[in-house]
This record gives sequence, C-alpha cells and structure tokens, in this order.
Amino acid sequence: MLKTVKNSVKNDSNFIDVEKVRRDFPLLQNHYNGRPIAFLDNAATTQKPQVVLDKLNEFYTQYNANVHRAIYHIGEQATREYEDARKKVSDFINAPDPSTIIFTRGATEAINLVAYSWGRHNLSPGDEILITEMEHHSNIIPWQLAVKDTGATLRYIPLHLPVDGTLDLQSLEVNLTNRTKLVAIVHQSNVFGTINPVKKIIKAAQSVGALVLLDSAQSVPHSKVDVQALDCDFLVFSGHKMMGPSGVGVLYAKETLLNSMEPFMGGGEMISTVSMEYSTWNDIPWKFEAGTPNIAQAIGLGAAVDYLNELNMESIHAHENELMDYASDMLKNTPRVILYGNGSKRGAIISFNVEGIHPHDLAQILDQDGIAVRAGHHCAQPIMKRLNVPATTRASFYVYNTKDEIDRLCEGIEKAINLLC
Amino acid sequence: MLKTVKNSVKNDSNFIDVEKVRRDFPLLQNHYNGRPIAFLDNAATTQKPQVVLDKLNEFYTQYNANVHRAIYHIGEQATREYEDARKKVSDFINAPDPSTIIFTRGATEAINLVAYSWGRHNLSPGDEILITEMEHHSNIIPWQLAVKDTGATLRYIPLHLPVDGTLDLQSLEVNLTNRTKLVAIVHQSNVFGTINPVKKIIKAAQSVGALVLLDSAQSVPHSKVDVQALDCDFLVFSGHKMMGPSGVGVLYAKETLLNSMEPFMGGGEMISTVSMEYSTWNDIPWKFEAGTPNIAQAIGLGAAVDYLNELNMESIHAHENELMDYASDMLKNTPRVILYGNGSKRGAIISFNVEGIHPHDLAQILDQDGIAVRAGHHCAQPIMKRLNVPATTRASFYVYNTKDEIDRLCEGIEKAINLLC
Amino acid sequence: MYDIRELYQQLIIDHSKNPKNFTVLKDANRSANGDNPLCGDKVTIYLKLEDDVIQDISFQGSGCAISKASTSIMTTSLKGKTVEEFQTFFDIFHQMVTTGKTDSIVLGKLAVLSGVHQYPVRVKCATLAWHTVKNALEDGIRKIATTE
Amino acid sequence: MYDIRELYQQLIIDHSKNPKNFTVLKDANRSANGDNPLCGDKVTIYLKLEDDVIQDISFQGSGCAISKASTSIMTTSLKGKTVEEFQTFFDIFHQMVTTGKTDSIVLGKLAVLSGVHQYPVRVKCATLAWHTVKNALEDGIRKIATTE
Ligand SMILES: Cc1ncc(COP(=O)(O)O)c(C=O)c1O
Ligand SMILES: Cc1ncc(COP(=O)(O)O)c(C=O)c1O
Ligand code: FES
Ligand code: FES
Repeated sequence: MLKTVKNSVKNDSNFIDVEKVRRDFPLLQNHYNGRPIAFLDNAATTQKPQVVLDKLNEFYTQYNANVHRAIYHIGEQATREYEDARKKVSDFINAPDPSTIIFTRGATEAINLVAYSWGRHNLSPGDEILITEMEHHSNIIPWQLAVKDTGATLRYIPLHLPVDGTLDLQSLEVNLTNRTKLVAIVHQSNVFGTINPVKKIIKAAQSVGALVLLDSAQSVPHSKVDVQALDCDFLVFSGHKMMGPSGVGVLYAKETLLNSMEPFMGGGEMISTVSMEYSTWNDIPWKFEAGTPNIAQAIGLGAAVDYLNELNMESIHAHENELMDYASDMLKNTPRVILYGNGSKRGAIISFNVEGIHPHDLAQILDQDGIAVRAGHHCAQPIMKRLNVPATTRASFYVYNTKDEIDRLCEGIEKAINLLC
Repeated sequence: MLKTVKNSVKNDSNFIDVEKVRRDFPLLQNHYNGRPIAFLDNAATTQKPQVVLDKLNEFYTQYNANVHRAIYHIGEQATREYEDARKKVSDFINAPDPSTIIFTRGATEAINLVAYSWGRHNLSPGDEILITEMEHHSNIIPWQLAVKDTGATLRYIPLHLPVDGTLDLQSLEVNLTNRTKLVAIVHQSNVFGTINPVKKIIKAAQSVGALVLLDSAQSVPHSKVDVQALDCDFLVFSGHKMMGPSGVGVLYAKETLLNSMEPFMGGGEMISTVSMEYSTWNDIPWKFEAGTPNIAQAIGLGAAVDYLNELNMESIHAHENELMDYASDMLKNTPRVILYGNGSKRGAIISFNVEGIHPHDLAQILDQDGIAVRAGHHCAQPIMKRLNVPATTRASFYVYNTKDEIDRLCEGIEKAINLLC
Repeated sequence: MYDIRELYQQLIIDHSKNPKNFTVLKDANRSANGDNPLCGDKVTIYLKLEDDVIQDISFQGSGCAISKASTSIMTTSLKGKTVEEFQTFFDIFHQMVTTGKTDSIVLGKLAVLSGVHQYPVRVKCATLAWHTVKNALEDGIRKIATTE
Repeated sequence: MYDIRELYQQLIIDHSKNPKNFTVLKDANRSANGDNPLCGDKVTIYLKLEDDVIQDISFQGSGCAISKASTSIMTTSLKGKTVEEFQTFFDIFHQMVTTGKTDSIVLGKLAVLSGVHQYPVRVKCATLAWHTVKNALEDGIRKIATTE
C-alpha cells in the first residue's frame, strides 16, 4: 500500500473550496460499487453544474422557440438569450466582437468549417498546411481531406525525440516557408497536457504570411485564453469540455476572414435573399449558422461560462496545477508506472502506462472502484506510434477533482498490479 | 365577433385526450399577458414533454460521459443509451438497420452532408439536380452551392399556376431525364402544408436512375413515415420539430449509398486507423459522425420518439386533421382572410394573409393575447415570389393544440382588423 | 399586462393607412433601395438634394404599419434639413427606438414611435427607411440592407 | 457490488501472462491479421489447414488480458477441429460473450470468458482472434477489422 498524504480538502488550493464546488455537480454525488465516483476523464468530457442544467430547463419550460425570426415574445426571449450566450463566449476569450463567434456542434465541426469554407477556396497545389504530430484526429483528418480535394500538401512538425511530449520547434523553421498557408496546431495536448508555445509559433507563422488555427479544446476550459493577445486567426473549442451541454462548440475567427470566407452549409438563417438562381448571404456570424441552431446548447454554454467566471479561471488553473504536481509525484512513486510527457508548461492531463498491464485492463479494474480514467489512443494515433505503444491510460483533472481521488487512483493501480502481474 | 363552436376538448379527437396531453408540456402551462400561451408555430419548432426534459436530466446527472471509447460504466451507459436512441429512431421510420441513421444537428446539416459527401463526389457538368419551387431554403442553398462547385445544373419543378400550393407534376416528366442525378423534394410543405405525392415522384425518378432525397422535416413529426415503403434514397428531419431537444436531426440513407459515400467531416470516432499520410474510415453510421456527437440531444430525441409512439402517430395525425378542418372553416369565415394553398392532402399548416394588415403587425397583435404564430417568408422565398407577397402569416398545429386556440386566433385577427383597418 | 396600443398609436395607424410622400419623386437626384431581410420588405427613397439640403423626399415600397408610419413621418420631418442635421436626427431617433430614451422636442411627431424599443425585432422596421436615406445621401444609388 | 475477479478469473490471468501457441507457425498455409480499432491492438493468426482440418494454429500480436487469454485458450481448443466445427464453436462462444449463455460442455475452458458479456466494450477483445481465424479460413490472407 502506498503512503499517501491526505490533505484536508480545504487546503487543496488557496482559492477553490473544492467540496463546495463538488456540491454543484449532481453527477459527482453518485456512488458506484459502493464508492463515490472519481471522474478523472475530463479531457474527454466534463460534468455539468446544476446551474447549467437549470438553464437548459429554463429554456425548455419558459421560452423554447425558434430564434431570429419570431415576432412573439418567447421567440424574442429565445433569440435574446441565444445572442447573450454568444456575447458571454465572446467576452470569455476576449474576442473583439460577438460576431466573430460561430456556434458549431463542437471543436471538430469548427475545424471542418474552416477546412471547407476557407480551405477548399484558398488552397491549391504547391500550398502547404502545417500541423504537428501531436494533433487530435480532429485536427488531422479535416486537413487530409482538404489536401486531397485541393492538391495542397500536408506537413507535420514532429515531436521532439526521444518523446518528451513537446514539439521539435527547430523543425518549425525548416517547415515554415512562404508556401505555408495555414499552421493548425493544438494549444494544449490532450495526451501529454503540454501547453505549446503558441504565441511564438503564431509570430513565426505571421512572418511568412501563414494563418494560424489554434485547437484550444483543452486550453479554453482550464485557463484564461485571450484571442486578441494571441493574435490567432482561428480558434476552436467544445462546450462539453467546459461544463457546457453536449452538442455545442465554438469557432472564433478574425472578422475580415469570416467576411471573406464562403459559407459552409446552406439553409435557413444564413441567407439574406434567395432566388432560384442565386442567393446572397447574411452577415456574420449568422452566415455560418445554417438551419435551426443548437439553441438550448448555446444558451447552456453561456451559463457554463458564467459559472467558470464565478469560480475564476486563474483559481481553477491554480487548483489544477496543484493536482498535477501531486499526481505526478504520486504516480512517480507508484511501482511499474511509466509517465509520458514532461514538458515544463502543462495542463492537468497525465498519460501513463503500467508495465505488464494493458491500459484497457487497468481502466476496467479502476472502474470497479468508481474511478473513471481513459484508456486508448485518445484520438491521437500518430502520438501512439511515436511512443511505440498501442494505447496509454490517461487521467485528466478539473476544478472539482481532489487529491483524495488521486490517492484512490494510485491505490487502484497497485490493486491491478496485485491482480494481474 | 365570430360565432364559434366550442366543442368540449374531449371530443377534439377520437383518440387524443388533449387536456391530458397538454399537462405533459411545462411550457404550455405558462400565461402571457394574462392569457394561456397558444403555441401555433409548430412548423418552426415544437414544445417538449416532461419525459424528454427528464431524460436530458437523467443523462447529465447519472451517466454524462463521452461515448464509444470509455471503459468505465457511465461511459458504457452513455454509449448504450446513445445507440438505443439510434435504434428507436430507426424503428420509428422503419429503417432497415440502425446503421442507416446518422445523427446531425438538424435537417439542414443532413441535407448539407448529402450535398458534400455525395454531391461533391458524384456531380459533374451536364448532370442535373431537380428540386421544386416549394422547397425550404435548406433544400435550395446546399444544391446551389453544390452545382457551383461541380458545374452541374439545378432545375426546379414549378408550382402549379395559379398557385394552389401543389406542384405542377406534368413538368416533372419534362424535367426528369437521364441527366437527372438527384431529385430533392420536400415531403410536406412548411408553407402550404401540402403533402407531395412523393411515392409517385420516387417511382418516376427511379425510372431514369435518379436518386431521391426527401426533406421530411414537416412529415416525420406528424405522421407515420416508412422509408422502406417509400423506397427513398435519403430522408432528413429535425428533432426539435418532433418534441425533441434542439441541436439534433437525422439523415437516413440506404446502406449501399452510405458505404460508398466519402466522409463529410473528419475527426474523432469517424476513423478506423489514422496515419500521418492517410486514414481509413469507421463503419457506418460512425463514419459520418465526426467528433463528440450531440449525445444528450440524441438520447432526448429517443425519449421524444417513445412519447410519440405512446400517443400513436395515427391518433396524432387524426387529431391534427380535425384541427385543420376546423381552422380552415373558421378562417374562411373570418373577414379579409386570404388562404393560400388548398391541396387535397395537407398536414396541419395553414398560411394566410389579412387584407390590409402586414403579417408582422398581425403576429405582433396576436402575441398580445398569448397567441404565437409566425409571420415572414418561412425560409421559402421562391414561394413568396410566386404568391407575389413579401410574407404570410402561418399557423401550424401539433397534437397539443385545441379548437379553442383556433377560436382565439380568429378573434385575434378580428381584433387586429378593428385596430388597424 | 401590456397594451398593444402603446405600440400602435393612432398617429402610427393613420400614417400607415395614408402615408405622406408615398410617390416617385420626379425630380429626384438621389435614390436608394433598402431591404429588410427578416421580412422581405423593401423601400425606395427618392431625394432631391441641393447644396446639402434635402429639398424634397418621397418613398415607395412595401412594409408593415411600423415601417410605413416611420417612413411617412420621417419624410415630413426631413424636408429642409441639411445632411448634417439628418445625421443628428437619425442618431436621436435610433437611440429612441433602441433604448426608449425620447427627445420629443427634437423628434416631434416621431416620438410616437418610442414604443418600438420594447420590440427588438421591430427596430428594423422603424429604421429601415432611415438607413436607406443615409445611404442615398452618402452614395447616390446603392442597394442596402440594414444590419440591425 | 460487482467483483472484478468474475471477469479476471485466474485462468484468464494465467493465459494472458503465459499465452499458449504465441509464436509464428513455420509451416502455416493460412494467416490473417485482425485489428481492434477501439484500442489499436492487432493480432496475427497462423493456421495449418489440411483437408478442412485445423492441424496447427498459433498467434502473435498485442492485446489486453482478455484478448490474449481468449486467443490463447482458443488456439488450444481449435487444434484438430474442422472448419465446420470451428463455425459452430465460434457461434456458441459468441453467444456466450454477448449474452452470458454458456454451454460449458461444448466450450470447456473457454467458459471462463463468460464474464465478458457484462462488459460490452470488451466483447471485441474476446472475439478479435476468432474473427481473424474465420477470415484466415475463408480468405487466406486478408486484413480484417471486427465490426462489433
Ligand atoms: C420543410 C423544412 N425543411 C427543412 C427545415 C430545416 O430544419 P432545421 O432548421 O431544423 O435544420 C425546415 C424547418 O425549418 C422545414 O420546415
Ligand atoms: C485537443 C482536442 N482537439 C479536438 C477535440 C475534439 O473535440 P470534440 O470531439 O468535442 O469535437 C478534442 C476532444 O476530444 C481534443 O482533446
Ligand atoms: S415587417 Fe417588414 S418592415 Fe416591418
Ligand atoms: S483492449 Fe485491445 S484487444 Fe482488448
């Protein structure tokens, strides 16, 4: 049995009263197999505070209506709340204007939107898109499909070797040329937790005239992200990874880009006029929101943003840093554990393997004790190839996690070792 | 004041106890300006029964997790519920297999999926797509964009003239040639309520080897639709128009088509293997569901399907027919009312204008009495052009509407006449 | 309880039934079209502009009671105004229909439209013609769509 | 309360630690690869097939305890079986890991895997090698992915 340091929860962080926070999350009150649920798969999705569920319920029971064209009062209220949510999201990432915020189904759709609306109309043979070996499949496949359609070339910034979870930034210079039209890069790795030096990369990209898309699915939920300070051209993230409902995500893009881009999907709301021969487009952001939008989900995301602001993003980040330090120390001292990635700037994501135990068996055994971790390739098969493993186990934290849960994780690993090795 | 026949609500239909049904809908319990809300904009979106809201809450509080790759129990449960919802939807439209059901954000995304995945890879100059003048913008713009990209031609089956809300089917024969690759047609018009003779059209299309896409956004929620009996190639609809959550819709397509089609969006879940150079695709339906899906929304739609089945689609249809007959009679006897569309087969949608009153003013005045109707072009500008009006007022019914609400509508119209004329 | 008559005041109804200056201005030297994409309504503004002064103004088009009344009363108020005066006038009017803050001394009869601010969807109706005049003044002949 | 030991029975653990027939079969005349896209694990099956009888069988690859044990026990059970017998055998095994219905007389040691049916995500682990054998028998050399 490991020796564990059981801090009183109050001391987990200077800012976050984690027990109080936990009470806001109905799902975390459940038990499984006699143990409270330790949800350590926050990089996959996150739990929802009661305020978000209340907001969804408020929408459906008080002003459920289609948006933008209703004269009647519940339609007006739905529209107001929907556009208010856009304003909240806009403020949250310090966008210059709410019109630069497009609601999508998730980060994945947001990247595909760019790959179609910008990519298909701006790429030709000879042009290059630069991504990295650290990308989530959502930031690989859309570009593989786009270069297939346009004849452009897809290039990769490699991982630093031996793999330490960081990028080989020296190769950035080699790969970044005036042929590079877009650099699409993950802000925080969903496998290693590495926070990439995106500001530096954006500067470098700008110097050759390339646009930059940031996949911030893992960064926006956990720290203050400022699109104007970063000066990125596109930035995407998912609502469900930041306490919001499933089925909503965000594309931020610079206004001039959005204005010049072709529409993605066609349908209601994205038009200005329609004749049988041709149509003209609505203003941004609506030009990119064809059909009835995910109204309740966007409004729910607005409530999640309110909740995150109330907790304060810096406090959340500090709490998670503390958890990460603790988890790294604890896992280092757990037998047979191999940790992947040790970049100096990291979010609260930790990937590892236990010698002699397949990650899926480990996850299964942890589940018996109510500990939810992820086992698999984490939608990042190129990383697995570089690590030369089929899969890893991943624990990822959010503001409601505790050191106690990390202790339970380590105890569970020992139990698995005792059972299987 | 009109003479109105106030039936006891119990007699509204042989099958539906409408007062009992209404109690299932929290929003319908609200009052506005002292009057109960009469929601007569069901072609735009519909209200949600408590069971759907309960299901959403159950998901978020009991088993909120990402689907398909989780080893832990709440992830397994989320996956099971998500795939169960697919099965329910599949059975609801009598699809041959759940794998032929793709979850999208709505009918609009479903049509765009076909326009990209099938359209961009199967259309060339000389090919023709045939739609009708009766389409919703969602079934116009995706094809305008697709023919622009591929050099194919978009043709229209015209409305019968003088406009009576039906298609000029004689022109179908002229327009349907071996150049026609796809006929994309609205099943039930969202302006006139006309139910098009799609079975006949499908037969005709098949005889020239064209595929058929049915826009069933207005039919699936209100009557039994059987994709195998229809033998359509594609069929789309939206969850929010059938008591489901916002942010979910469905594409049904024949298995062979789905298997042969290219993916639409790239990302997590839709892949089988990913290497840096190329990737292979997952089986259907997942090949077309890139990224974290709208999990809660799909599960909520499953609950809506259960609820609709419980009420029984035939009973719903019968109740709505009765409302439509009543509404037509009542509106015909209301001064200054001009009704549009008088096809013999119609769903519960009625478009009209009141001489001397702009539809938006009418809707505004009705709203004062808690009556929600739509005023505008209903995302069908080509129809407005043929009607030679900028807009119409539209009342559209669902199973929870009553004759009493229709009486209130007619009284409201008289009030508007007294005020404005 | 709200009363719809606060929006549809008698003066608005009168102007919408019998709009003033609802004609094509023969000797116009400026004109512009305005579209309200929300409803499909259109307005055409005709202006006779001389030395930066609006000598005459008229309109044609379709619209709801609010837009017709707003346009009609506007035309009666703009005659003799300079381009600069129009701009201030529009600013004050715009503020009224979006916030409810009324300066009835400046706005005169137009103050009757203050109820609009309670109906955000109808703001476009009240301002469509104004945006179109602005456009006609700036640009001669161009098609505009309001962006509110 | 569920006990994880119902899934990870001692026999499973033993086979996963020391799999039988975990080698490349020198005189194989059939082989096939199987992929589990869920986890990225792969298995290669080598068969020596003579007159429709599985004379010898071995495997290589990576996998979890469940898949390794299933594959290992399977190889020990298939030697001497005809192609037709394999098919029935697979059907019964498949039914067990999906429904829990065990025919322990037919399945013998394989019955130890009956706990899998309670873990739908792990069904692929237990059947991957079986699908791969099926493929090797039908098709000689082809890459397959399970579709469960
Ligand atoms: C006939 C028809 N087709 C398509 C749509 C588009 O549906 P959605 O906006 O939910 O994508 C609608 C609804 O607005 C419709 O009435
Ligand atoms: C780094 C990264 N990018 C993109 C995504 C895709 O997000 P979603 O599945 O919500 O579209 C994820 C989450 O899975 C992620 O971790
Ligand atoms: S509704 Fe068209 S201008 Fe008012
Ligand atoms: S987890 Fe890969 S085969 Fe079991």
